[in-house]
Amino acid sequence: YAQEKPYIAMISKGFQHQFWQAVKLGAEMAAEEFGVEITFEGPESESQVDKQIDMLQAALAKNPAALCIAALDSKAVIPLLEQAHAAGIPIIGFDSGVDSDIPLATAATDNYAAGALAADHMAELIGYEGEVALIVHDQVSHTGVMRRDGFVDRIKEAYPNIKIVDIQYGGGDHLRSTDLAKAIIQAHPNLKGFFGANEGSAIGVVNAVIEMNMQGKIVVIGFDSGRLQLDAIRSGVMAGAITQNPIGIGYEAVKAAYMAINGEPVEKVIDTGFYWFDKTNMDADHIKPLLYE
Amino acid sequence: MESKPAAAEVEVVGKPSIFRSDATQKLLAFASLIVLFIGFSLASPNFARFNNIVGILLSTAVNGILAVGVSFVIVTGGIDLSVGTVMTLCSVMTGVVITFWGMPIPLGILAGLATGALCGCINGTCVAKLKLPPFIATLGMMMVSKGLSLVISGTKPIYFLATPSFRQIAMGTVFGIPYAVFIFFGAAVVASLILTRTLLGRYAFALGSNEEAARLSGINVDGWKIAIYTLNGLFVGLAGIVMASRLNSAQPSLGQGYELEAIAAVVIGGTSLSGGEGSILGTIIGAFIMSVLTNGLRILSIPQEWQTVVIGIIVILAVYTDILRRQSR
Amino acid sequence: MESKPAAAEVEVVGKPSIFRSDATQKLLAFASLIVLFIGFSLASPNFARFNNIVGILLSTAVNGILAVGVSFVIVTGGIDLSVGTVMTLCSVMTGVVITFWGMPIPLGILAGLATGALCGCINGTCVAKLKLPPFIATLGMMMVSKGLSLVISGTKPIYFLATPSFRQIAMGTVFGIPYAVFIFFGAAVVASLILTRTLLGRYAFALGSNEEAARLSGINVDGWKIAIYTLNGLFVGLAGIVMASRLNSAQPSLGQGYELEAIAAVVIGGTSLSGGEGSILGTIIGAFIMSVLTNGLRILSIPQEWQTVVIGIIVILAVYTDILRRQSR
Amino acid sequence: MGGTLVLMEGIEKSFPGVHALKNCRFELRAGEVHALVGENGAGKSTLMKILTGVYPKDAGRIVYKGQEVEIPNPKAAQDLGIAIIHQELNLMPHLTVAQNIFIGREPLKAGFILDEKRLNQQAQDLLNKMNLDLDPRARVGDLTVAKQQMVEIVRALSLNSEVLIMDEPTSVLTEGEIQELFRIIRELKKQGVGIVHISHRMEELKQIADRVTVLRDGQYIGTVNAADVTIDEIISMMVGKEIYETARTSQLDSKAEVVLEVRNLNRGREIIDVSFQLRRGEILGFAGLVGAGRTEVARAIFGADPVDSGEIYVHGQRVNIKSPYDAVRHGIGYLSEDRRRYGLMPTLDVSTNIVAATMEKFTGVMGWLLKPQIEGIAQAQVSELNIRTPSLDQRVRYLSGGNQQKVVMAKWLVRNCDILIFDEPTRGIDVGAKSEIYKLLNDLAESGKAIIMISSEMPEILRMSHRIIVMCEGQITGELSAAEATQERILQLATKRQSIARQ
Ligand SMILES: Nc1ncnc2c1ncn2[C@@H]1O[C@H](COP(=O)(O)OP(=O)(O)OP(=O)(O)O)[C@@H](O)[C@H]1O
Ligand SMILES: Nc1ncnc2c1ncn2[C@@H]1O[C@H](COP(=O)(O)OP(=O)(O)OP(=O)(O)O)[C@@H](O)[C@H]1O
Ligand SMILES: [Mg+2]
Ligand SMILES: [Mg+2]
Repeated sequence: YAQEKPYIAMISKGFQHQFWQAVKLGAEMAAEEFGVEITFEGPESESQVDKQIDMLQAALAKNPAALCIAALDSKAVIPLLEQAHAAGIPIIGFDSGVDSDIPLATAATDNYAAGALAADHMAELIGYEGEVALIVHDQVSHTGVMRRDGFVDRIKEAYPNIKIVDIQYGGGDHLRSTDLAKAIIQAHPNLKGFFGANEGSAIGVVNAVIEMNMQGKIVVIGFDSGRLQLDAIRSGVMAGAITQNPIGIGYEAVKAAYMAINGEPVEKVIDTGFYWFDKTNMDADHIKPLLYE
Repeated sequence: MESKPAAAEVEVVGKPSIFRSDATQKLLAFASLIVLFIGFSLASPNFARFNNIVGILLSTAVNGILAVGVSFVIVTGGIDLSVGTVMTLCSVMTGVVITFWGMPIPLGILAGLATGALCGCINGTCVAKLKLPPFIATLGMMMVSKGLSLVISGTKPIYFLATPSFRQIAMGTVFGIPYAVFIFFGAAVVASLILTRTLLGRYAFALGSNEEAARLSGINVDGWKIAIYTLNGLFVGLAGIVMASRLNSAQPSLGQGYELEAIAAVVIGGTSLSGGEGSILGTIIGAFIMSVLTNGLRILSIPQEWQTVVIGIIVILAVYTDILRRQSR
Repeated sequence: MESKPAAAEVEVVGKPSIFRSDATQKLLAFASLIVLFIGFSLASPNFARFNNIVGILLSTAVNGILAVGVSFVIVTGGIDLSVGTVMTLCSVMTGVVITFWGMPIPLGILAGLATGALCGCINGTCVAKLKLPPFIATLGMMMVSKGLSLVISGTKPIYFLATPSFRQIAMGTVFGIPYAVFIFFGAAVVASLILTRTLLGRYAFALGSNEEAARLSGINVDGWKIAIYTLNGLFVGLAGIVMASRLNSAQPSLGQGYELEAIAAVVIGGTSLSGGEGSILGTIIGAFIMSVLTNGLRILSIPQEWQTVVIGIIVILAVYTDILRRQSR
Repeated sequence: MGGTLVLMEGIEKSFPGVHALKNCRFELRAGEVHALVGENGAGKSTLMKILTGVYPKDAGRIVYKGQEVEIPNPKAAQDLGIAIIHQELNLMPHLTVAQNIFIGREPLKAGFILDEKRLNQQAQDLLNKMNLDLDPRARVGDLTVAKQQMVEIVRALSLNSEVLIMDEPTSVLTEGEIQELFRIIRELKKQGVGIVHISHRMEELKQIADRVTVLRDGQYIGTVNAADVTIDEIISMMVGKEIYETARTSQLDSKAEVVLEVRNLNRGREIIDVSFQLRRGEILGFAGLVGAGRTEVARAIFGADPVDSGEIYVHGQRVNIKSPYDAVRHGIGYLSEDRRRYGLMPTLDVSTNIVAATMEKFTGVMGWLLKPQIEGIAQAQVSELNIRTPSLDQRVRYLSGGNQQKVVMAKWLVRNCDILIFDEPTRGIDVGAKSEIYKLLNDLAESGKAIIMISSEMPEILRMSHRIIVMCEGQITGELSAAEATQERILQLATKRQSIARQ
């Protein structure tokens, strides 16, 4: 009879989106590898800060050996993290950081820099001038704000001839984002580029471009992966996208937690990285494993 | 007692009152839609373009079909909060049949419709037989179907990539207008006929007007109620198929929130939530008021937070003018 | 004619029926809560721990206060869909006063409560004076307040970092139990007294039971309706403050969806959406059934998609058993 | 008279707190009109609801045409050929007259499409046959109560049943309509239909009934041939003692203060130039046919409906009444003719309903309700008016029709208004209670209240009023003093149609 496995609770920012499923997959891989048990849960939308806190509370009640958290609001979770810390539970951040010294390690993407990278590619693809627009999933959540600001700030400081004509928020809902993107394209006939800041937003932009028969006329840049996005890149509707390393994020978080449980030292910042990918490199060895379908 | 009313007193109306309220009152509701339309056209040259009009029509289709279905339930004095998530479940089931099981598209469509009808039937049974308040029965169904969509799909979207013609169901075009729009209008016409010209429609009004009286008149109240919820479920299934076809995928995490939009469209269209009154034409106009507003404000690039504020105010105004009109009748 | 009915026929009941239904029926509703509780305790040793119980109490507080407030509106036969987003607006206003303007905490609290009362008053006026259906009036308010929260906060959370004592409002503890729990229970007791023992409460029942009869009894129906919606707004404001204090920040995009949870709690607690019946105790129990369920399923590490399914089914069963009990009375 | 059509034996029925029927018995023969009488709450409606499948019986058996039957739901009763007109209206207000009449039996085209034309035609034929002035396409919700009652009657008659039960069909009808109804009943009788007639109008028994069954406190008292007994004998079977008929006792002081004056009240075609005065201590009767506009005038004075023009003076002061709230503050009370729609709060208890118009007087600081006072006053009214209720906490929804009416009455007595408008105050009230209400009206008038009594019952108007105003088509067509008034003169004024005269 095997000794009871250590239990690691993971509280993410969401659960039913593809990105989070990929993170979960990475976490499960690590769990398998290190022989730990995990649970993975998150609220339905990234605005539900308090729901996440309730989940955190319930997770703590289960006496986990370690806790991994992707905080929706880095300040709001601190008191509970302090409580967990006091109880001697090691805490690992993932996806985005917490404004505190408590997490022993954070496995995250620098969303701001990722947004800026998207801006650079956008500028290059549209010839450093013209109108661009954005569909973002959320105007308050950390990832939404960081990617948007990273993109916008980079355009403003580096590409004076590019004008951002509209930014709208579709909640990551494919259908809503599609209708949003269509209205924007309609309102700005000279639009040259479109950035969708997460998977749902990017698919919305792709749908809009296809429905309006503007393939090739608008440069579309997406974020994350997923089957439809990959197909859009292959077919040329989408010029390219930024991918994070969701599987890596999940994996590294659990790995760090495992090491912390065993009292091993862990790296404070684990940058899981982000990459630009397009038709040319999407099958390359360093990109392919980062993409999920 | 006179045997006949004096001729001058008799209002000569050829059609039943359900039509009368359509004809006059709804034409007026139509007027506020027109006002919105003209307003936006003047405010932006991009609004009244053919492409954008088609866009508005297309973006109304899914919510419009949902609203048409839920109109039946609301006419009976009920409510259905599950339409959004059941719609998702229907598209997931369609996806399962077509993509996972590789069966022909018509079977997938059937599966979607059947799922909708089944969920509607369960809702109806809970309301009619278990005497649950419709709000609770359908709230429960909302959660159950939300969860089941995720379970069945394995929390992953199901793509219809192997069956390219599936996308044509909604997105094929005639004269540049996508089929989804025709499906929507077809559904509306059928629904309108059912509501005004068949027993089911008549009993929907009767139940909404005075359920106890209907029961005492010997009407099989429970049976008809189940039938009405089931019919609503069929429309929900149709909406799910259109949605899946448009997105070329079944998105299991979508759907919640659509119920409020659908109900809002119905109420803006002049259907009373206390039952006994309503028309499909009104619902359609209500759905268009919502989507013209949303589209117009987007075209004008109003910041999104202000869009919400403006839509909120206009929804209130639209219903208020409707109320004023009725009072002045 | 006899002057008195035969003694054997008279059921001697000391308390008014509102209490009676509390006492017997709600005690039975309480029973299903207990059953859930015992079930979860047996299933997991972690459930009945002090810390977890406190966690459940705490997580019920905000939704519970909302549900208590909206009970008043539902008793009148109305509904309030704006409670979630107005709550957010209230916490944003509190944040603006305390953090942006640097004013003392009590003023911030006042601002939050006043915002809630104002929004409630506007809702009430739309319903009473403009004769808008409550569903639409509050749907409009839901959108307006959602937009305004984002506008006012500049789409960013407002943190109360400069005023650490603000967090104590909800999170300070006595015997390890956070103040939020006491605020919740306090609000419930006050609300229960208002509903059963004061003119406002009695008129709420009267409006819900037969508004026209109330009007013809010389009751200032419009005035009382506005008062009732305003009172609801006050509770919403209180919920907003507790929420802000718990999160130590005002989160402007939060809130939507809370209205359904609050209404569900009210209905599970045996209050009829058609008005004229209901109790605060029932609402509290309804709120606890929801949060015990949610927490218990999490503790048992049920996969999240299944949690939704199970909650949906149990909500239906809870209300169904309540209905069976009433029939068997 | 034919053989036995329906036999009910040993029927038992209990509601929570109420033993409504005790070993009850009832027999109906083909081709007879069988009156079912008893005090309010005696169990008449309940017994008939059991026969028509609305309530299940606790015990007993029903024999229909020699066969023992179970009647689990209204549909089953309909299928057996048993039709009922319920005491409370059971119509669908949003549907039209024709749609209501044929609900459940709609003519169809091609098997599933509603044939609206045929529906309206058939309804029109029925209405013509019964001499009724109703538009089949009118929305039922827009009709007056009397016309709605007519729709109910037409619907029940159109079922061509073998048993027709009418639970107080005449309570909202006027003399002419009642006679029309009786004509139809006699015709049905000839065809061998068995008819159950429930009514509190004793004079009707002699006119139409063949046999009379009396219930008291849920118990079967006896069945007699109508021809063999006097009305007084029936009444004593009902109440177990003799009752006396009150007449107006007080004399009107013609110099008494004018407490209410209405001048030139107008609204559309419903109220045309209505002016009158009401004195302290006076009972002013308003007579007229259905639709004469009396209710409209009362509601207008009470602020329940808006008016186009007109002035109202209370105690000589011009007042501006925009809502019932204003009216009540000026000391005007109005007891509506339709208690269920406008009088009661059905889900609330008896005591709340009784103090509904006065609650503000029973509050302490912050609107705190003073329970003992409220219950005290409610208890006093319950005893005073003999309201039959298991407790003060019973929801009024569960009271019998007549007791509900008493609760509404109590509401206004508690309010102690100077000016009271009673719209059909004795509708659906049993003879015993009726005489008590008459006594009450007299006492109120004597104590200095001014009373308007709207009634369609001619004897009642004649007996009670100091002065009678007669209306027709929204206009006052005449005024009669108590001495001048006779049934004929009132009828003459009530039919003085201006619209006909003008043509
Ligand atoms: N649904 C019910 N629930 C509880 N009690 C009821 C219900 N229906 C009737 N009762 C009670 O049963 C008794 C008989 O009522 P019923 O309506 O049969 O009287 P009725 O003879 O028709 O009186 P009325 O002449 O006033 O109409 C009354 O005491 C009444 O309060
Ligand atoms: N809600 C309504 N909508 C349209 N017409 C109405 C409405 N109520 C009443 N009327 C009409 O107004 C007129 C006056 O009706 P009202 O009920 O005042 O008569 P009444 O003399 O009080 O009759 P009753 O003896 O039945 O009380 C009638 O012609 C009636 O048809
Ligand atoms: Mg009766
Ligand atoms: Mg009248």
